[in-house]
Amino acid sequence: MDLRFTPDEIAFRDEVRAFMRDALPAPIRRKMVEARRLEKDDIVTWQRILNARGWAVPHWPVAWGGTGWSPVKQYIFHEELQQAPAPDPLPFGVNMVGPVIIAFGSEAQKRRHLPRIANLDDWWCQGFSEPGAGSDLASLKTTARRDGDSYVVNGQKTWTTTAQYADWIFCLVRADPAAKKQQGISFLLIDMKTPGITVRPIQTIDGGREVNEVFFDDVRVPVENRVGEENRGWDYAKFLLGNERTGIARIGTSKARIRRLKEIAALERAGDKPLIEDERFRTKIAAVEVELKALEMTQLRVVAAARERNEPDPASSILKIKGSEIQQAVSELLLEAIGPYALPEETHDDADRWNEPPIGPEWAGPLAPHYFNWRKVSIYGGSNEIQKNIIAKAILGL
Amino acid sequence: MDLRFTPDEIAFRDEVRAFMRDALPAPIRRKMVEARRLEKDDIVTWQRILNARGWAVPHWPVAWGGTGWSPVKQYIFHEELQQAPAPDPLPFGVNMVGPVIIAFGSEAQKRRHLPRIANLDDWWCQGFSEPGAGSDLASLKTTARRDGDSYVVNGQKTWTTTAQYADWIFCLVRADPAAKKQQGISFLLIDMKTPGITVRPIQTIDGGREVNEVFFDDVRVPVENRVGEENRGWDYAKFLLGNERTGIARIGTSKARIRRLKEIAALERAGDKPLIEDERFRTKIAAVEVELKALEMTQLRVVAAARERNEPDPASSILKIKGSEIQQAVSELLLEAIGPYALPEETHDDADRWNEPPIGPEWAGPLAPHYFNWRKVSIYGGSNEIQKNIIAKAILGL
Amino acid sequence: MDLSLTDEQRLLKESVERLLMDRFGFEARQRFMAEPAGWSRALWQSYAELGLLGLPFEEKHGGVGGGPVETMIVMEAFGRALALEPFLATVVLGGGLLRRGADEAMRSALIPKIARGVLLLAFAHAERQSRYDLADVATTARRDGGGYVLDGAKTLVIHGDCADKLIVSARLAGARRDRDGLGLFVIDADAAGVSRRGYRTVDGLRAAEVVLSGARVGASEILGEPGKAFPLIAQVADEAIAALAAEAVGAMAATHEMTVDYLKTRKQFGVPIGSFQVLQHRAAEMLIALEQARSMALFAAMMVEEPDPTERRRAIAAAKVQIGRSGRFVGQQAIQLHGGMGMTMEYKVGHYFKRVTAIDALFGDADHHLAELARLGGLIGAREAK
Amino acid sequence: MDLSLTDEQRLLKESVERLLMDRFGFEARQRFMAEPAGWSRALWQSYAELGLLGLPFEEKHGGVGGGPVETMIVMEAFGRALALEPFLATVVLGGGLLRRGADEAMRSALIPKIARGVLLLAFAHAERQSRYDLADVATTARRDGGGYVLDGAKTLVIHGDCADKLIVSARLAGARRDRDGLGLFVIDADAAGVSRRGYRTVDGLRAAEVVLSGARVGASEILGEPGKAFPLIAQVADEAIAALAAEAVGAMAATHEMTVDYLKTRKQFGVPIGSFQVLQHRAAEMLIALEQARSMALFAAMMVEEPDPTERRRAIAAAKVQIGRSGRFVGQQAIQLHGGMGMTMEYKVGHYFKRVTAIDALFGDADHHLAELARLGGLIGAREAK
Repeated sequence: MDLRFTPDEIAFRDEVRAFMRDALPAPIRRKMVEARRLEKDDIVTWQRILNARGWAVPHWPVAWGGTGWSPVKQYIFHEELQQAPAPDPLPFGVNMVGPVIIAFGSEAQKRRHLPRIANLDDWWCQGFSEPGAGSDLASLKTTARRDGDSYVVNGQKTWTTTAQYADWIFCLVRADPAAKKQQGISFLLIDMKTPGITVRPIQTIDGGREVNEVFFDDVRVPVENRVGEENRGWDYAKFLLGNERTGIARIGTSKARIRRLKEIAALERAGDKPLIEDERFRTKIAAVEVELKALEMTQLRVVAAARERNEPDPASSILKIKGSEIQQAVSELLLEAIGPYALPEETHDDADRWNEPPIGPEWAGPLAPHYFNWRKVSIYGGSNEIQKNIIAKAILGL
Repeated sequence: MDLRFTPDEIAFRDEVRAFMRDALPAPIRRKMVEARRLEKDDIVTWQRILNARGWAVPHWPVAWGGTGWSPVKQYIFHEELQQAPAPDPLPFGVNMVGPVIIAFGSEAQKRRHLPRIANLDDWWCQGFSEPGAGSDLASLKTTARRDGDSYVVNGQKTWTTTAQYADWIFCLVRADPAAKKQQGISFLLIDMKTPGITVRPIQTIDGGREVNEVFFDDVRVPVENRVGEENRGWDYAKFLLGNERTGIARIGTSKARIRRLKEIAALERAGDKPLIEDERFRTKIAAVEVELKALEMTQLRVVAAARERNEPDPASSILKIKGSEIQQAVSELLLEAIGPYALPEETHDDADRWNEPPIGPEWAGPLAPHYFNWRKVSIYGGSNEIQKNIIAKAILGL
Repeated sequence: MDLSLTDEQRLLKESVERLLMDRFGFEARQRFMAEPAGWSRALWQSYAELGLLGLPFEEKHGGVGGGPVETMIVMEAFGRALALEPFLATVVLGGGLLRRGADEAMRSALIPKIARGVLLLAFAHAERQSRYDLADVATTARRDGGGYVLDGAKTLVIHGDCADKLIVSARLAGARRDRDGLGLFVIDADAAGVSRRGYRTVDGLRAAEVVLSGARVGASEILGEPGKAFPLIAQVADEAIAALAAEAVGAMAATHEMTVDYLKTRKQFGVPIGSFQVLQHRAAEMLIALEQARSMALFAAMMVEEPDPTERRRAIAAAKVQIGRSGRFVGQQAIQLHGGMGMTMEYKVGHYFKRVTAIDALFGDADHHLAELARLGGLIGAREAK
Repeated sequence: MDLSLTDEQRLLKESVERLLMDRFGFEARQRFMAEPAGWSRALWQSYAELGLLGLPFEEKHGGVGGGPVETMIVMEAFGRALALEPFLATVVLGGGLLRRGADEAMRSALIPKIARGVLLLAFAHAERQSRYDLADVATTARRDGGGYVLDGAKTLVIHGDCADKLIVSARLAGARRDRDGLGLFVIDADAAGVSRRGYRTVDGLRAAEVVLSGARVGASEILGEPGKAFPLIAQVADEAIAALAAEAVGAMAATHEMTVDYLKTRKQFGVPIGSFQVLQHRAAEMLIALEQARSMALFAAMMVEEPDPTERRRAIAAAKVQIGRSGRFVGQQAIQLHGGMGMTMEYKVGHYFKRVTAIDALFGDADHHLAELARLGGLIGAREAK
């Protein structure tokens, strides 16, 4: 047992860190540091920089652009990326549909989609949740009726992140109306330009418009766009959901946010001294740092164990729960740090407001929206309650 | 709406407070302040002082020694008693079996038992829980076979507090083996001197021996010692359990304990100053005080509402949950306050140790046992989990 | 002790609740937000007609002579409705400073207008550097004949953008955080030397930044004794906290009801999600947090007129701690139990969450008041001092 | 990075676990507690035969040259078994001071005896007033020829009642809480001027109060450089914390397993109580707390030999915080989920709870180390300094 990184791993970390320092455009880094919303262009720009370096899809097979790194190196890469802080690659392509296509897709699908995912030539979104199917995903109702060489898709998806930018959507649909729940589900790739698709934005309480409803009204999808076999979609979905292991805890992101918190707490004054010198506030930060360090070690243990197992690790539920709790705790401390300047609303929508100076300190504006928005991290990707069910059943056998 | 005590209520409070100050024997008060264990004699002595003053059983009908006080005055009395801090009257008699006998007992039972309960001439204990029947009380198995003018009782009770001192025990038993669960239960009063009863102490992790197992081996109980009707015992038990409303939150006790905590924190030194001047520790105490003040107001709201309803108030589950959480939080702060002097074990059993000076400060000894022992308050009387079930069902309709 | 409402209080409660139910649904609220002021002038007139705008004032000034319990009743109803209007700014803060601090001439000149709904006030007090310290005032008041000249910048002036008059705190003497040396001045919002920038706050209400550059106030515009304003400011800030506590309780109660309803109706895995024990217990824990907050809003109403300012401060600080903590828990868990639905602008529960979050950041957050309470020795003194 | 055990480490783990399974059941533990020393001399000899008592020492002194990972493995096993023996006092504390601080003469005289199981040590350091401050030493060492005369009182000396020799810290110079001016002295426990009072601690282990009244130590009994002992004391205290962290993890893991087993077997309302979702989630939360603690015990083992003392202190402080918090949660919830059963002396889970509680109070509780960590700036520095 050697708990430290090897010299090779340290050299790799330094290489990644130097790359992040040099290659990440300053305006993107600034938005990330300040917890501001990114534009589509920011994500695309950064993904193409990574792709040019050969680091767009490290975890894919080398044949499709992967790097062949060990799990530890993949961890280091992701950690350094988040700490830069750089944007996470758009997950719907590289982490979700990409690996599904690699594992279950046709050669044609691979050739058509994988390179364009790696370079973010196609923006993907995820069509799983429906109004009646949230935690109980298998009760979804969207239908795909076979008609010659096509499916005709009808139904509605919801909570579809960045559907407004998307070129493609991957969907779970029911091709077999007779089959029960999990058995009747198929996995389709659908071009968002197909007639009959309507996207309606859902504004969230932070003022953002990142999620959408997507309506399908007699949308014709070529049968060749089905992944794998008909009625096997549930298996592919489980593969996809269990696959999202690396980085689910967002440790690097939380580190970067805690750095930001400390910067802000050094600038804010409480009474006659900087807030960071208030013993109670400093202690609150330290308490989160302890949990985060512990989670980092837990993550490393999961990464190390990944060498020895090939299926999704139920311990990743621990990473999801604790990681989201820490992210939310940091978002609360950021909110507390700015005190009354949590109040003014940053109105990103009004173009004429962009040129006015912010109300209060320039670091305050994004932090209340960040706090509101970050409530999502304990809800999406399987709520923390669902994760505890998984732990109780899969790990504890209860 | 007037949220303050009336002049009459204030005068009453002052009268009670003066009585507590003058009548409570100093050695008993000292044990209470220091969170030490009481002896049987302490409880008896104090109960007889209360009885001599006519305050032994304020909530009973006036005919049987009650005071006729309003719910608010009963609250004030109990609060002042706990703040003195004086021992709570032994609940098994005055709060549990007493009211059951008053409501459902025969005239003979009333005349025989009530005066002796009020004066603690008879020490009562409670025979409800069994090894297989904890939260699921109705699954109890102790049998009472009818044989002439007697029942013959066989079975085992457990967690029987102070059975070793008891003159009488009230028991739930099954007289009708054919009846299902709740229906077959009867309520017996049993003289502990009856042949066939064995008491085995259970030592708890704090070193105390306050709970016991009680075994019944062909114990003959006269039929006249049954309360009310056969097979109606479950109703009487529910009446008894729902009845224990006043003081369940132990607000006065928590106030007295917080005073003690502040005294100790003023004596303990952390670095170059008293612990009470450590901003973080002081803040922790204040946080508990806020919760306690809120609970006190909640208790007063329940007391005020009691005027208008005659059945058990499910809001008393809130009092139980929050009251036990606060008591446990205070026990943790007391433990933290003494720092490393949580370690030495106070060995009350070794008579030869009584004359030795304590290890460390004289206030430290009882506090680790108190912390260990107080884990019980979220378990007994219906665990906090059971209380939340009650709230969800009886208040929220879930 | 008697916790039942008087007949008048019950009538007040019913009438304000009925008015809000009729006129202030969630859709109406969205409409009112889009009005120029960000709230409804028409509704404000209805408040005046109902007597709400004269609630705490003497009858001779057109008021109804209500006390903290009446304010609590109205604010709780506003909290349930997520009201947008400048009641806190005009009636509680502005009106509170006037009725407690102004001379009779100023009171009789201004309070009747408040009660009639024709005068809006705002309290321009906080400054960029002051965070939650009420004594931290750098704006200066320089003597100038019988009046003063004000210079400085005020921030986060609640409903300062629509106010007709501003009550401005300024320093006549002393160092920046001294309690001595403060004065209060009532100035027309469009007076020379006063400039404002209005904006929306995260909870959908409004505030303004105010700059004072050589703004002149005459002798008749001085509120109370110049240099001695701090105790008045502290008293009225505590009254605002008591009012906000009641508003937060209204918001939390509505949040909790919506959540329990959602648990009963939303189905997953073929059953209402309220059949899952973990969610049942969460709802029970939310109820406990709500009831504890309600108790402390009551305590705040009971203690806000306590003559001893330290006792008052302890009590109000404790109430703000409980409101902040309960509010955060209830709001966060409501979002969690609603899932994605709770995160949307179209659904009311997220707006409650934002209002309760904003209330925590008004007049000092839970952490601030907890520290102050600890500094003041907590709530429980030695036995005989009780 | 490689988290798998080496073959030697796996062997060590298996052999210590087997020994404890065979010899140290719950009933045996009760028996050993009743022995005169409060633990088993026979078992101690078995530890020696297995090489455990020479674990961290050089081979030339009869040791096996193990590092922090080996200590972690053994301590975790001791935690699972609720071991009673003076391993921490003799091997980790006493042995640690000797191997890091003593000259070769003292090392070669004493360490082989430790490894053979014929020498018991205790570290007499804490004093009545010192709470958790390692530098707070009032006991004095007065120069006397080539040696010193010690006066003072030491408290809570872990396994001080059975020790053959005490390592005593004393002040040669400086004020009571100065880090400079401390010395360490190895004195026979029955030397003139040394008196002891042994007692049991709440976790069933033993400690002693030690009084030094003109106790003389010769030149050969001085450990390291007089006046410069603080860094050595701090290093060895951190090693003790790392060891205790592993022990706590062993205790927590066993606690969690017992609790999950209980949930599966205990029936109420006709079903195993583990079928109730609230208890399932509680068990999941306990697992998370346990895994976080395990991670920090690993981190402590990784960082305890870090050359930069501030970095080491940060890491060990963080580990102690996590251990304390996880331990409290896991222990309390185990009791809660066991109901009355968990409160009884006859059942093992309460003893785990008491040991984990005691570990929190050893060498500084969670709150103490959290404050120290905060004072040292936390764990996350500016980006480039990482």
